[in-house]
Amino acid sequence: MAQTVAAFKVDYFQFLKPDGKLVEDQQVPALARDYDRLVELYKLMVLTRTFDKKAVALQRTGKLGTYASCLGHEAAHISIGAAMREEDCFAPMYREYGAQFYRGVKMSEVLMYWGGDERGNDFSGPKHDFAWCVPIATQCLHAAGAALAYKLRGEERVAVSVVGDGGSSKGDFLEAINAGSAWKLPLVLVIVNNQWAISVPRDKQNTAATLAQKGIAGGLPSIQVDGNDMIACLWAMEKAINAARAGKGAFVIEMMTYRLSDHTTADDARRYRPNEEVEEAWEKEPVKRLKAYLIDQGAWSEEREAELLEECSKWVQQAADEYIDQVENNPQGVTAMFDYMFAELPHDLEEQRAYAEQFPEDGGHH
Amino acid sequence: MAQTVAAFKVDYFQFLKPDGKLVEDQQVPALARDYDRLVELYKLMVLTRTFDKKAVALQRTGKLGTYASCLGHEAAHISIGAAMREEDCFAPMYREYGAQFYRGVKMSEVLMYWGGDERGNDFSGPKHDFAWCVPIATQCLHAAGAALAYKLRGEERVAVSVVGDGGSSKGDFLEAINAGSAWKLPLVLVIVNNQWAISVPRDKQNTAATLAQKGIAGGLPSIQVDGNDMIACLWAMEKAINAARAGKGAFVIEMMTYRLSDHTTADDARRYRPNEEVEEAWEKEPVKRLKAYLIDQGAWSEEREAELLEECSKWVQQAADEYIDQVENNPQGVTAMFDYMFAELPHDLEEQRAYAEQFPEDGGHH
Amino acid sequence: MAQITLIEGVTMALARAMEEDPSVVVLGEDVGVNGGVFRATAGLHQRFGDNRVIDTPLAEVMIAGTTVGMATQGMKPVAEAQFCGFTMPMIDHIMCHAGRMRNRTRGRLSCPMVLRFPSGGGIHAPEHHSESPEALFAHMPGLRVVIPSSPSRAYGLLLAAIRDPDPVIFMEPKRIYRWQKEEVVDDGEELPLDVCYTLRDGNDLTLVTWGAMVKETMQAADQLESQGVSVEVIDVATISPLDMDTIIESVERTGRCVIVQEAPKHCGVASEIAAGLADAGIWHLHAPVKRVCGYDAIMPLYRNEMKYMPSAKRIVHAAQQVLEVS
Amino acid sequence: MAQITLIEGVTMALARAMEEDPSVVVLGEDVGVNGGVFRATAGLHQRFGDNRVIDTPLAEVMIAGTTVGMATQGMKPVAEAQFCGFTMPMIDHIMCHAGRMRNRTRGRLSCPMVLRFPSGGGIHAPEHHSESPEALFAHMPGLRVVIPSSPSRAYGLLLAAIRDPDPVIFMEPKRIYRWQKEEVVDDGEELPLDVCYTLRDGNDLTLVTWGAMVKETMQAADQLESQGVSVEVIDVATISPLDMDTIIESVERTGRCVIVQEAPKHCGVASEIAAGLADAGIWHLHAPVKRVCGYDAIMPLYRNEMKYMPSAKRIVHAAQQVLEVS
Ligand SMILES: Cc1ncc(C[n+]2csc(CCOP(=O)(O)OP(=O)(O)O)c2C)c(N)n1
Ligand SMILES: Cc1ncc(C[n+]2csc(CCOP(=O)(O)OP(=O)(O)O)c2C)c(N)n1
Ligand SMILES: [Mg+2]
Ligand SMILES: [Mg+2]
Repeated sequence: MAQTVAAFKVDYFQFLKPDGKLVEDQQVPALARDYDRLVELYKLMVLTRTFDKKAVALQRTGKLGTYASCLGHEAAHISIGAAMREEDCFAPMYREYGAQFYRGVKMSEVLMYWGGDERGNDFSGPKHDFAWCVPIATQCLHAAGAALAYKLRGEERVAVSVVGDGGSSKGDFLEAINAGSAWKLPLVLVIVNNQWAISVPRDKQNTAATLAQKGIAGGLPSIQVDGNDMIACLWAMEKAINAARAGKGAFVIEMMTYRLSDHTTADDARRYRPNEEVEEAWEKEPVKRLKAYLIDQGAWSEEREAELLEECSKWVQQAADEYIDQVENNPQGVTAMFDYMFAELPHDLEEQRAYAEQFPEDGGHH
Repeated sequence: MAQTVAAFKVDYFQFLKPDGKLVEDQQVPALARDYDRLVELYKLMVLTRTFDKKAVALQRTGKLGTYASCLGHEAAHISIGAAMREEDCFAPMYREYGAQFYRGVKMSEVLMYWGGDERGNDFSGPKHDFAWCVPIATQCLHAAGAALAYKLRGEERVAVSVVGDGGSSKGDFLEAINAGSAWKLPLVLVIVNNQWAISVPRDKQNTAATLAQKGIAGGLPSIQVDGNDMIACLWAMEKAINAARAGKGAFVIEMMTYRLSDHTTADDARRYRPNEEVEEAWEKEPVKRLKAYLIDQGAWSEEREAELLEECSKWVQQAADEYIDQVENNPQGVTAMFDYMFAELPHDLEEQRAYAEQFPEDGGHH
Repeated sequence: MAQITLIEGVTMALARAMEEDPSVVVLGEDVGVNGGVFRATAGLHQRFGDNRVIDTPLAEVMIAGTTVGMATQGMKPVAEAQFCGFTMPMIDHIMCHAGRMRNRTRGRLSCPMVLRFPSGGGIHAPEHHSESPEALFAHMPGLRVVIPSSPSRAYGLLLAAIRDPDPVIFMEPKRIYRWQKEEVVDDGEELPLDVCYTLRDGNDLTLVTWGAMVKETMQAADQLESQGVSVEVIDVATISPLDMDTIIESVERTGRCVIVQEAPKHCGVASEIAAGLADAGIWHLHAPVKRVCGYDAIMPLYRNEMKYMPSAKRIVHAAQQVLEVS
Repeated sequence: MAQITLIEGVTMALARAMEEDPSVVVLGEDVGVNGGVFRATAGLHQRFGDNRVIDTPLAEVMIAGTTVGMATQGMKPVAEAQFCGFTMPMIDHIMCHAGRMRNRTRGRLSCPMVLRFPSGGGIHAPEHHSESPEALFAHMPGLRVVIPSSPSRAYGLLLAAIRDPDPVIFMEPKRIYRWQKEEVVDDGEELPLDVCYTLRDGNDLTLVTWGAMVKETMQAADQLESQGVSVEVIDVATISPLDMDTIIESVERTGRCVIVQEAPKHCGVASEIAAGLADAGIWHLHAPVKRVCGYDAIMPLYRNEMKYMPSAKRIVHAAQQVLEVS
């Protein structure tokens, strides 16, 4: 007897085409007509991009450490922030500033972090959100743990985590899917597939048709969306978060986008990827697309764009100034490295702290 | 646009029903008529079960350490050994004696291992096979590495690994699927789903319909078979191994069986699982089933059965005697723990070895 | 008042902590209905139910990672690793997150969790069931590492570990889980997480140890006493932070020290203690500091495992070496 | 003959080993076309192709596990972990399998692999890019742990590590990847994996260190010399097995020793060396053995990272303490 015991599929959703027109052949979500909301999101996209440019510039002029650009990921990232509630929990990887800005993290705090100052992690966003997470994919399990905590306490809160196409190969992500399945957790796992993991292309991560299908391992609903289409991204995020909040368990979304920048400022992508690919990707990028749509719908204009750009520049400059002021005029002392190790300093660290105070300027700033 | 970008299914295969009759509604593989082969396999099943009983008895009488029984897994395990070639590589977990016996590992060597003597791992089976692996699921990645080695060298060899329903939750297994996918490895991953991971039932590992579908995460062909049906198990194993050897990449098989024994001799399953479940499972067990079929087909008889049982008892007793003789009359000395640490003993261990020789009987045998 | 074993002290502390704080949850493989493979969580599932005593899928990285996640969100998870060898996949989350969460966020998030597991050899168990990895955890900043060696210390130290606002690695010497019984009152009194315990006073020699090695060390002390040597025995109990003061104070009186550990010698905790003596304790030393340790080899399968571990005989041998020096 | 940097010594050794032995393969994240994030594998993919230089999926457990698997089947894999912090998920396979394969199978299987990775801080990198985990690996039986501190030692020790029939952890001090240039002949000559290197002879004080700390230690030695102190500097180079003989022989002459390590102090390698002196070296010591180490805290983000690490000033300070003792 051969009998099909389980069947699955992965659907791909796109509502807004690269040219800024809606797809014709099907219903688009109501969201597509909520111009006020879309304009708000658009503004944050532009701010995020302005910020990103500034951050790279600060790095190039020696005022910031290694920085991971979010260029091209704006729709994906901001949709995540926009779909969440304050009390939900975000467990980012490292470049989802758009999501974090939406949740209240300040631009100067992002700069502090990449500027080598831990205070950037004590941010103005929700106090229960996780900090940036360098060990790839580990954040997915922290989100699963948060989701478990909410579920055990009967709270209607959802945990959301992001992983890259590269990170989706890691056991942590795969175990998070399994945890989400085993415990039916209020957990949304987003794969932001930007086609590259530093120099390693998507195809080398595995030969499966999609990354979304990793969710099938846990029997989770798993979909793919155009990650440069704000409408599709936000629609998918809301669908997933609503389901999770309603107790229906975890959800996997793969957002198809592209890393338009180098991996970080320490990377030179020209070493490993063809320029044509990047140029092609620029045709599909999310900001231009939403702008075209909004202008088309009469919800946006070039005049407002010009104003917005000016404002964004101003805010970003303010953030940069704030950051520089903090790290230069109010730097952390040598003792800061001891003071947050434990709630109460153990005797051995007390001794080391006292010793370190004898060498306050030691080593200095490189 | 919503568009299905990938679709999958998991099929379940059973050819020999619990009552020993072939399923009627479809073609059964030619294998089902190869009575000579099936009789050979049946004999090994009976030998394995006789061995298993003896091992438990040795443990109960203090002559063996903790032992993991294979009771009920005989079809699954032996099919794995039977489908492989000598030059293929087997990476077992810990209870697949049937597979190992087929590959030439001696019963006395299995006893040596569980009898607390490393020499059991230097077994008579293929020299390149892996040893028993206690850290769950890590063996799957060793098999992936072996498969990669064969592929890189252009050898037509396949690596086969086994994991349990419990172990299938572990990142190592999931990363092995991904490795098999990324590198299109000659790798067969078998999930022997015996419904329990010590006291944790299958349903607590996750809520997915099957465990086989974990292979879909890597886009691997993934099927489920009745793990108590030797014909289905061997058919599936041969299909998977042939595909892998032909360069078609990795394969996942979930064999549905049942752990009829305690987890190990250190466990008492009555604490956590209902007796009725075990009784029901006995109705489906693999040895009785194949015997009924073979007798039905005129390929086996009660007389031959009686002879076989007698022979098996004799061989097993010989193995036990050999084992006891080795560990009692030719035990490893205190220096054995140093002599295989490195190809050449480093100076620090040379010193420690000399020191240990001063305390040869120290600690003794508990 | 009950005479209880070390493992019963563990169970008693778990029950107490769960009773007094609803945010305490226990999770791990087989900790539920089965009550743990050593019975450390016996009865807890029945008493506290599915939401407080959680059988996890078989995935150590997941256990560690979700424990960290829960701990940051107001829970006090107590995770069990089934055996010492299976903590290795957990190290990433323990080292990179548990020990860093508070510092990373300048105190915004914290990680009040306990990872407890049976450790050490000598119970006839298979491979990977007999490691003593305390030195690994002790080298990682941001963690407390605690090893009880008696029923009352198991109770008091585990209570303190669970209540502690920071992550604690709690290693249970499984070989002595049922060695000794002691009267322990379930009074919720915790013990401090930063001091050594002097188990026996003496003037000629200081023996320092922890965990199951307390057994052999006390035997060695008895043998030495019968030879007229006055032996002080210190149970380190908390490996991080290490209470060197108590040890140095003892060596100040005895002038001689032997450190006993079951783990491999190279870069072990015994070396840290010896190094402390070579620094702050040097002027008190009348003899070399000897370490009696597991070998820098793999703990053998059970037939030879006792040959690997320090025996009373090896401890006495080392003691005699340092006592010979005049 | 070329003047090359430490990292070029690494690349040269890799190329040489791949040239002379077809079973040597290099694998890791971004080691292929990109040539590694530090360029350690630059040019190798172009030269040896896809089957010898393998870009892996982003999965450290998988890298470690498949490396172990390959090594048992006649290959000599050289795996790269991109940064020190990302070796933590690899520890399970390294500790439980790489270091045990030969012993477990009584020599039937072996595991001739190298795990190499950049380690240590000081290059302005993000979190988890600056750890010095040598003590963790050094505590695990069955492994060699090697850290070069010059271009020629990088070349000679890595060649030896790759040819060695057993697993070697090869840690590359990234802060000094491009610090010094040295003439290195690509002659295939390896260096022994079990000896310390004396970088400078002296009679008053022994400074012991390894890896990038060689830089600050040599600076401190210069400063001390200018104050009239004759300083011996030893580069440990191989942490496991540790060559205590060279160190003790030096302390026999100087009577004073300061050990410098970048890693946290507690249960670090410096403690092992101090413990060795407290035992076999005790009669030569004229002063306490001081350790100048990283703090038992988390390496700060880059603005303060240099405050974490031992500086020449801190080393001189400790040296003066031990020199004061008469
Ligand atoms: C466990 C771990 N391994 C390696 C790295 C180094 N690393 C940082 S980012 C990166 C690539 C990540 O790619 P992807 O997951 O696709 O995310 P993206 O950067 O493209 O957003 C790597 C390998 C890391 N941070 N953590
Ligand atoms: C990494 C790891 N964690 C825990 C254990 C302890 N342990 C041994 S067997 C087992 C259950 C395994 O269940 P399953 O994978 O279903 O295999 P089965 O024993 O049923 O064949 C556990 C938890 C282990 N050996 N390795
Ligand atoms: Mg990516
Ligand atoms: Mg099972």
